Amino acid sequence: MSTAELPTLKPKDYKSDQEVRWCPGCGDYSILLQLQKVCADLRLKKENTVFVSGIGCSSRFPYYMETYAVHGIHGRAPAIATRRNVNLKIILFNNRIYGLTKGQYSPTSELGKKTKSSPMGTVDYPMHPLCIAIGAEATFVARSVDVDVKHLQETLRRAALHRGTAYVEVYQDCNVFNHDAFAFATERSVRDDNLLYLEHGKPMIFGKERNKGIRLNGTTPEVVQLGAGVTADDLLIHDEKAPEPTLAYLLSRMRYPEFPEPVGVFRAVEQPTYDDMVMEQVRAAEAKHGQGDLMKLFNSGETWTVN
Amino acid sequence: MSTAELPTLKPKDYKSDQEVRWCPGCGDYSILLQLQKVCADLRLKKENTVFVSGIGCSSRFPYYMETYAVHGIHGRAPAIATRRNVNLKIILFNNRIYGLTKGQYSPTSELGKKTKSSPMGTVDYPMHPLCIAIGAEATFVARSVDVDVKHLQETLRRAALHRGTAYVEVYQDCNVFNHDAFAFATERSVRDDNLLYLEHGKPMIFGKERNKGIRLNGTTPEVVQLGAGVTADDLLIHDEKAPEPTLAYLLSRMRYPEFPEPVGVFRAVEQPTYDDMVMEQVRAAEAKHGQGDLMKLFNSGETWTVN
Amino acid sequence: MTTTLAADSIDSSKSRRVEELPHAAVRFAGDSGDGMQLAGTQFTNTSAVLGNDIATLPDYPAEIRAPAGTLAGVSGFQINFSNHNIHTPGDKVDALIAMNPAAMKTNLKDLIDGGILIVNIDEFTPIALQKAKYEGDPFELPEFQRVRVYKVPISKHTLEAVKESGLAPKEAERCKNIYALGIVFWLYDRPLETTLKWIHSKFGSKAGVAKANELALRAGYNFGETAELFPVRYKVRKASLPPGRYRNVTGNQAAALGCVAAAKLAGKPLVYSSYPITPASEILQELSALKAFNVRTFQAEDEIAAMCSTVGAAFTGAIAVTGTSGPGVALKQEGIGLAVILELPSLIINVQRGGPSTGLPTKTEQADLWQAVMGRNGECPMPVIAAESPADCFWAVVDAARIAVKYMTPVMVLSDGYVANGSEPWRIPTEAELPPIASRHPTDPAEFQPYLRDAHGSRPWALPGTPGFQHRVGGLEKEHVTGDISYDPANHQLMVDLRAQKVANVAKDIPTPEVYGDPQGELLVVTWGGTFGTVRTAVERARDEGKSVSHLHLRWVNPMPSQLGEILARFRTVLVAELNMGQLEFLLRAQYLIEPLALHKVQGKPFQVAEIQQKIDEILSGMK
Amino acid sequence: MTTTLAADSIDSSKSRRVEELPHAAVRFAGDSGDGMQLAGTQFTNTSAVLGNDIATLPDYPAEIRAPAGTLAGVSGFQINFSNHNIHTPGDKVDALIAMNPAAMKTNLKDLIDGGILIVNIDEFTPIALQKAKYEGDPFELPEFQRVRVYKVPISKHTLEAVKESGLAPKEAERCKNIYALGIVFWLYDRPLETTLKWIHSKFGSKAGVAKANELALRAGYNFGETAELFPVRYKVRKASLPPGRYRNVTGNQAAALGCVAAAKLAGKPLVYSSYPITPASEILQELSALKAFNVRTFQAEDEIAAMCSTVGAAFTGAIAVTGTSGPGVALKQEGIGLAVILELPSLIINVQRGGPSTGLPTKTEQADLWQAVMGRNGECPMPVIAAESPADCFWAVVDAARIAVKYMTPVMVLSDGYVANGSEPWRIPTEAELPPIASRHPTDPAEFQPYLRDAHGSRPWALPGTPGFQHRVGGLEKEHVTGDISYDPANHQLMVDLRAQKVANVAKDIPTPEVYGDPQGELLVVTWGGTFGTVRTAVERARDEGKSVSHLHLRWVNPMPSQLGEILARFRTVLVAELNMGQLEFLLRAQYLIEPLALHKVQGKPFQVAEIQQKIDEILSGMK
Ligand SMILES: Cc1ncc(C[n+]2csc(CCOP(=O)(O)OP(=O)(O)O)c2C)c(N)n1
Ligand SMILES: Cc1ncc(C[n+]2csc(CCOP(=O)(O)OP(=O)(O)O)c2C)c(N)n1
Ligand code: SF4
Ligand code: SF4
Ligand SMILES: [Mg+2]
Ligand SMILES: [Mg+2]
Repeated sequence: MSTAELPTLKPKDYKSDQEVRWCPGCGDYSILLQLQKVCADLRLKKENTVFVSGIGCSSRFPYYMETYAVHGIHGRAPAIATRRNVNLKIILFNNRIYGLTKGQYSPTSELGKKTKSSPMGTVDYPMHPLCIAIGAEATFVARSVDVDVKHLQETLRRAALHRGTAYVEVYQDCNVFNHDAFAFATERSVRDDNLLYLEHGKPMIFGKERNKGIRLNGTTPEVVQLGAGVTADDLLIHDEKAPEPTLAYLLSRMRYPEFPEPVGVFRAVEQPTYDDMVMEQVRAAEAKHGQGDLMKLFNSGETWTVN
Repeated sequence: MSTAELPTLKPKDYKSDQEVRWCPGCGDYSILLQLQKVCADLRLKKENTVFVSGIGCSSRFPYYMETYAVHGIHGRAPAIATRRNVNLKIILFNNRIYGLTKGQYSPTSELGKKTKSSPMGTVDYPMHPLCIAIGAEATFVARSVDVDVKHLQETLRRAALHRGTAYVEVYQDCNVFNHDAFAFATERSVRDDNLLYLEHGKPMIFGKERNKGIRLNGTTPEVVQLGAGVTADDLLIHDEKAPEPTLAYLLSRMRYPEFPEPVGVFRAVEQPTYDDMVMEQVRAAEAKHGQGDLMKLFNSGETWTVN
Repeated sequence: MTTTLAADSIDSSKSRRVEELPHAAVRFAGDSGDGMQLAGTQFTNTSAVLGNDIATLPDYPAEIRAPAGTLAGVSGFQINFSNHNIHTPGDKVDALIAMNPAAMKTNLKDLIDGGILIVNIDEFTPIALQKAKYEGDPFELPEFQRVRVYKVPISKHTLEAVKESGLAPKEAERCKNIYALGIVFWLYDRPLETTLKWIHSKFGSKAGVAKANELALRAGYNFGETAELFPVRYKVRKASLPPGRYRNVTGNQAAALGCVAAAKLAGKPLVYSSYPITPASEILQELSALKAFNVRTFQAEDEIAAMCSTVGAAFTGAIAVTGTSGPGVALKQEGIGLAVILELPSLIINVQRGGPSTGLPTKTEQADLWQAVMGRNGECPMPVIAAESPADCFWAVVDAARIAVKYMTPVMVLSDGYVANGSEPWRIPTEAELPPIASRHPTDPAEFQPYLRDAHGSRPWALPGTPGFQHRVGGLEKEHVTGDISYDPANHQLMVDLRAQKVANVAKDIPTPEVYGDPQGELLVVTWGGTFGTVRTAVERARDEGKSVSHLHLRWVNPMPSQLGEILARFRTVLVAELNMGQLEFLLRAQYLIEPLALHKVQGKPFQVAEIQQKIDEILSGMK
Repeated sequence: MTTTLAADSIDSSKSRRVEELPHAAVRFAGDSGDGMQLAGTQFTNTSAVLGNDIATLPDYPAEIRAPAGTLAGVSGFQINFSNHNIHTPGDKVDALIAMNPAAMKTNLKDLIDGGILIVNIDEFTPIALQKAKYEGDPFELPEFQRVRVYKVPISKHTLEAVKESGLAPKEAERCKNIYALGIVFWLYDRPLETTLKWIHSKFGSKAGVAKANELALRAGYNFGETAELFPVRYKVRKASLPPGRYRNVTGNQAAALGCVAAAKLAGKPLVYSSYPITPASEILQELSALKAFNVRTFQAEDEIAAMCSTVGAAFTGAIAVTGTSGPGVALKQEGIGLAVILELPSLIINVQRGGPSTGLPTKTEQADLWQAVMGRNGECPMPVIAAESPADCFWAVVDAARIAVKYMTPVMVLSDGYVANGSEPWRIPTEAELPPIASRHPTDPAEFQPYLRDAHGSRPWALPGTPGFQHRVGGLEKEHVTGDISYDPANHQLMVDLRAQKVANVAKDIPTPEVYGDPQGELLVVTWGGTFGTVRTAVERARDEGKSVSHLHLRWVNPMPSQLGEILARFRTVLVAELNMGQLEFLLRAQYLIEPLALHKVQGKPFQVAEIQQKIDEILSGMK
């Protein structure tokens, strides 16, 4: 994405003329809307912005943005871009199902889940995208929830502003094939007890009453009740800037119902981007050898002339 | 691999009749030999053992084993097998280079490394295979070094005995294109200072003089000097059986020269294997519906007869 | 509009005329959420049990759930049922049930002149009309002059009918598809039993729902009976099909059954490795429910993994099958090449869809023939068979497995979206019709050589777990007999030749293709795969009209039957009809140096019988 | 043995005869570690600078470093140099330098009768002989009767010669390849300057090494001069090549230069995305050193990523190229299909190797033609060009890029192991010979439609970063003109037709293929790709012998030149010679309904001139 620019654009300016074709109630709508808001907010130049997707319901996304866009082929995973710290933003719409192909389990589906292709329940341990992203040392890792529009917007905004690969997992409801897979994180009555809102430099407190916290016990986290001798000082302090990703990894392992699931920014560190390093080499080479002259190149090495 | 059986076999019984064709001095020889020893040691039935590889120098391995074997196609990574906890053993011959194609950098090559395909140095952050394996929640993760034959043998033995996916990284010398990439871990004079030999339940002490240790500082490890108030009790205790892989992850992040690099078993936990779960479903289905009868299947659902 | 209807008999109850028809086609169309596939399936089952021959075709929207009421959201299901052997769901329909304006709009053009259009008039609200892009009263439009329109307040009637079930209105209204089905059952004089049985077995546990559906079905039927709307009722008598037990199957169901059968016949476990993709996913889904048959389904992380695990499963002695569609085959080709050089048996089922690239994923096409026969690196031949109809998917898979095991080779099975989603009655084979698939595993370690070939050109299949047969195979060229790695030039040539010869040998197992019609003459139409039914019907009709035209259908497209060249030469003109830009035509030209005429269509749709007939007429009249 | 040698002149210094030859072929052979590639390259450069025409062929062992002294570890380098235009490195060699018994054993059969065999006799130890599987004294074997053997203690001489450099013995002995080179320089009367210059520029910083190499070179030369071994010396005068500046290039080097040139001519950055694979890796390696030319090389994690990033780079306006070999192409096909439907320009370079599967990775073959033309899902046509020689790799890439940009399409460039590793002099083009590659980017946002085609059938190339041209492309079928997703049947047919037409239009840009020899007659040999040189040489020789045979070589294999059918029809017999089992033959049969004769070879090796000549003779004599 490009950097901020002056002319004021509204979210609707980022809407393309294509009819949106997700199922009614699909969580993808919210992500689209929040992203359009973020674009407007950051005044991204439409022509300097490119959306790229694979194939799937979510992958229709690029068609709906009034930017440059490519709807590519299926599943050409960006894990390696992550490791390389290419300056791009990856949004994973995690609905724990294959939507477009009508309801088979996906790599993020829960163990034992019954779907069209696993009538007796899956035997595949689910992958946890953020564990993998952190394992691959992504420089920006975050999570949000489709219906929590303010949090989602803010998370996407932070991702957009990150220089390097930003990896955002969004819990997204597939209304048709996996409705309420994330009910624990979306239902107003329980979500504050089930989510841990990460804030840099702040102790990890959560709960509707903000009376619970996360404490470190050796290398494993534990949930503690505040009060009765336990204070905020005993809790883990979130540090999204920690150079070592171990804390982020530990957070990515916390899973409902044993733990509240962390949302927000897990990790945000600065590291030279792949793009910058590539262009630096081009410039360094030019500086050393002069801007490449084709005829010089052709005539280099052992040459001879025939008259 | 199959379980232990009676008739005594010697390492050379696991040698096939194929001429070994690695370069002189290649680390692959040692791995081959140790593995043949482990096979003999565990009395693996040759006919119940299958070796499978991709393409690369290391991938010639299966040809040299007097077992069943497949030399497959390139790079069809077993990461997913790892996540699924398929009952197989993965040995990664990490030589930080592409050997067979004659010396381009590989995903494990160091940042900035100059190779045939990166004359100005690579701009790809290296991947750390064990971080990824642990990110994918492999149930057995270990590391060893080609020339440390006793350690390598013991590590392979432990892997062979693990039920589920075992992932072993072996630091392997590519004598021709990347000689001494792991000198820090192989040279007798320095290796004890540069490696941390993991032992379950033991404090993390290392060094030729065994006077240094690893202490936890929040969620990050630090190297400390023993003595002067610091004792073994202050150090991290290795726990390969920890259900949470966070400690293993933290260890997998420790890298020379800041840290000694851990070798040995990082993680060894029991979890139902994919194979077992698949076969359980087959058996459960058979128990419920009776062993499938083809004619019954054909004639199920809505049928009618034409005379 | 006017139609003249011959009164065949008088319906006793209400003195309604009953007209007898040789066949009829009906289409249920509505919003994706309206349950049209279900109504269609019920109609199909009832007709099948009645003894009609049937052929069906569902038509799903490309979107999972396009906004309700829009043109993009229309879902349809068509059934052709008859008193004789039929091969297609029909070009056009005799009756159309349209549950909303959008369904009417997208389907009306396929209703015959004088056809019956039943609409759920309750859904014809201004908003719905607007969503369907109608301006004003649609029924004023001239195109409605040519059909008979019946406006039925289906929603209202349904709500009233199911009141006593106690269902909430929203749930109650869901029964409207069953109500509509009741009307159509009455119209075509079908009994309700099959559907009633289904309702109770399906919703038995939810008494209210079962009751409501039963009420709706009966109410619909009674509406037909009592309302004075329909002046005539139709009857389609049972067809005289070959005797046997029958079952209705879609192509994908048949393929799944074929996989199970092949494994059982070979006495081996079935390993089906697949990555979901439209329109092949149902095979995986069907098989995943059949674990009791020693079936292991593996939903792989992508097509490469699916193919590699198929090779692995084959190595260990399973009947190893992978299924996918065109883009997936592209990804599997490297792994298929491995299977070719390892000489291990496996099946790759390709349910073709519209291409190139992602193309038209929910639409049918036959444009993967070249990819199947020629789409790999190096000299990499493999047998290819194409299923000709839904039920034939069973046989294509079983036949392919037989060849794969006999010749130790991967075999590609081509299906397509039309065949895979369409259905027809499948005569259930008897055990006697399914001889075992003999696999030959070496028994004498002293004689064992991994690449020592038998009379068919096949190498032995030595299975891990068998002592004394340890051996190593790989993707590098291997030495004749020993299977050791070999860079020897002459050996490479020999192995390339032997692999090619082995695939060529398959021709010996292919029966002489039957020429339908005169064995020689003016015009031979040649087809392969899912176009069989349409073309056969067109040729039947043309022949009924006394035209000199024959039909030859290829099931094996690689190798081709040995007698093919000679047969082609017996006709003055050959027409190749296929749903691509001439892929079989090209292969025939190259192989037999003939210059056939061609009929190409790449529109994501099957041929229509009329299109073929027209082409035949055009050719025959040009020849005079 | 006896040979009769005509004394052309007398060498002044030692009264040695000097014989003048039109051309000669020399092969250096030794253990992988013996530096044979280096010696060969030096001989090549010297001969090139001398003004000979040259053609070279390296022959690496399949293993990186097979055990020293074994047959598997032999590495060779062959140079053919001449006083006239030549096209091949030669079937056989006039002189063979064998640094050990294994090298002698594997190469002797390629030495002509009466040829010169120089061996490093110091290496003929009992152990070395055993490793080479010789029993007893090899020189007693009858096959040595037909050649002239010179046993030179090369190792010992080298050690002595370089003593004063102060190098340790192990390092000193490394110079033995240079000593051997010195002998051969003397034998063929070549000056030492080029190699001396190279030694000093290469080892300048390590004075000892430079000195040692110089000493070894001179010592070898002097040995030839002073030893009485060689009764005769040879001279091959300069060839009269087209005037210009020349440089020796391998095919892979030329392809890399072509990529840089194409990007420069288009005024765009070059993005080369590739995953290493033999024999294509050098293109990546060459380009990675050329960053100063605004070259961005991307070593992808696999071929799929390489292709997808190529599509991405094309979308953003780069000259986007990916290079690989057969197995990699198989993996790229899905992504290539995406490039086809997105209608974005890119090049896929396929340096073919022996298949199927991993096959014979280090050997050459032409068996990916079908894969290139027909190996994708759906109707997915793309232009395909094949390089005919090492230097032509440059032009094939530049021509392909011109077509890719003009027609907004991916183009496949076929090379092969023989062409890629072989070398020949490349006449460096002048700027005037390299017109710019015009790319047309839309300028008026009001008129912009992503799929509005121009006269060539191409859509506009709108680049991210350009305000007002935001648009969305994807793998689903798109509506004509607008590029919106479309499931419309007629539109799909139209787009399939338009994409096919666009590729067919490329024929307009293909020059009429030149027929070498009579424009019509008895026999036309048709070739494509890297077999050009061998077949041209064979046809030249046959014509020199007065035979009626012509040669037509195809550079573009898809589409084929418009005039091709007509040209083929002018000959009584057509012979298609290719290193596969008849892939072009098949395409020609299908396209032109001709029945050519065929010469197939799948042995991981190029044709030999003699093989082609023999086939020509056979055909012509059969025709009488
Ligand atoms: C090569 C290939 N394989 C398979 C498919 C079929 N396919 C399309 S989308 C999809 C999965 C969709 O699930 P997900 O990625 O979770 O996206 P969602 O639809 O849930 O948003 C699959 C398997 C394809 N299009 N291409
Ligand atoms: C599809 C495909 N792409 C590329 C290759 C080329 N290739 C063969 S081995 C190899 C890499 C070898 O490196 P590594 O895996 O590290 O093994 P090593 O040789 O170092 O043991 C590559 C790129 C191939 N054989 N197949
Ligand atoms: S199927 Fe699920 S993910 Fe796809 S559009 Fe519908 S609700 Fe959304
Ligand atoms: S190239 Fe390297 S990895 Fe390969 S065999 Fe030689 S030393 Fe071993
Ligand atoms: Mg999903
Ligand atoms: Mg390596």
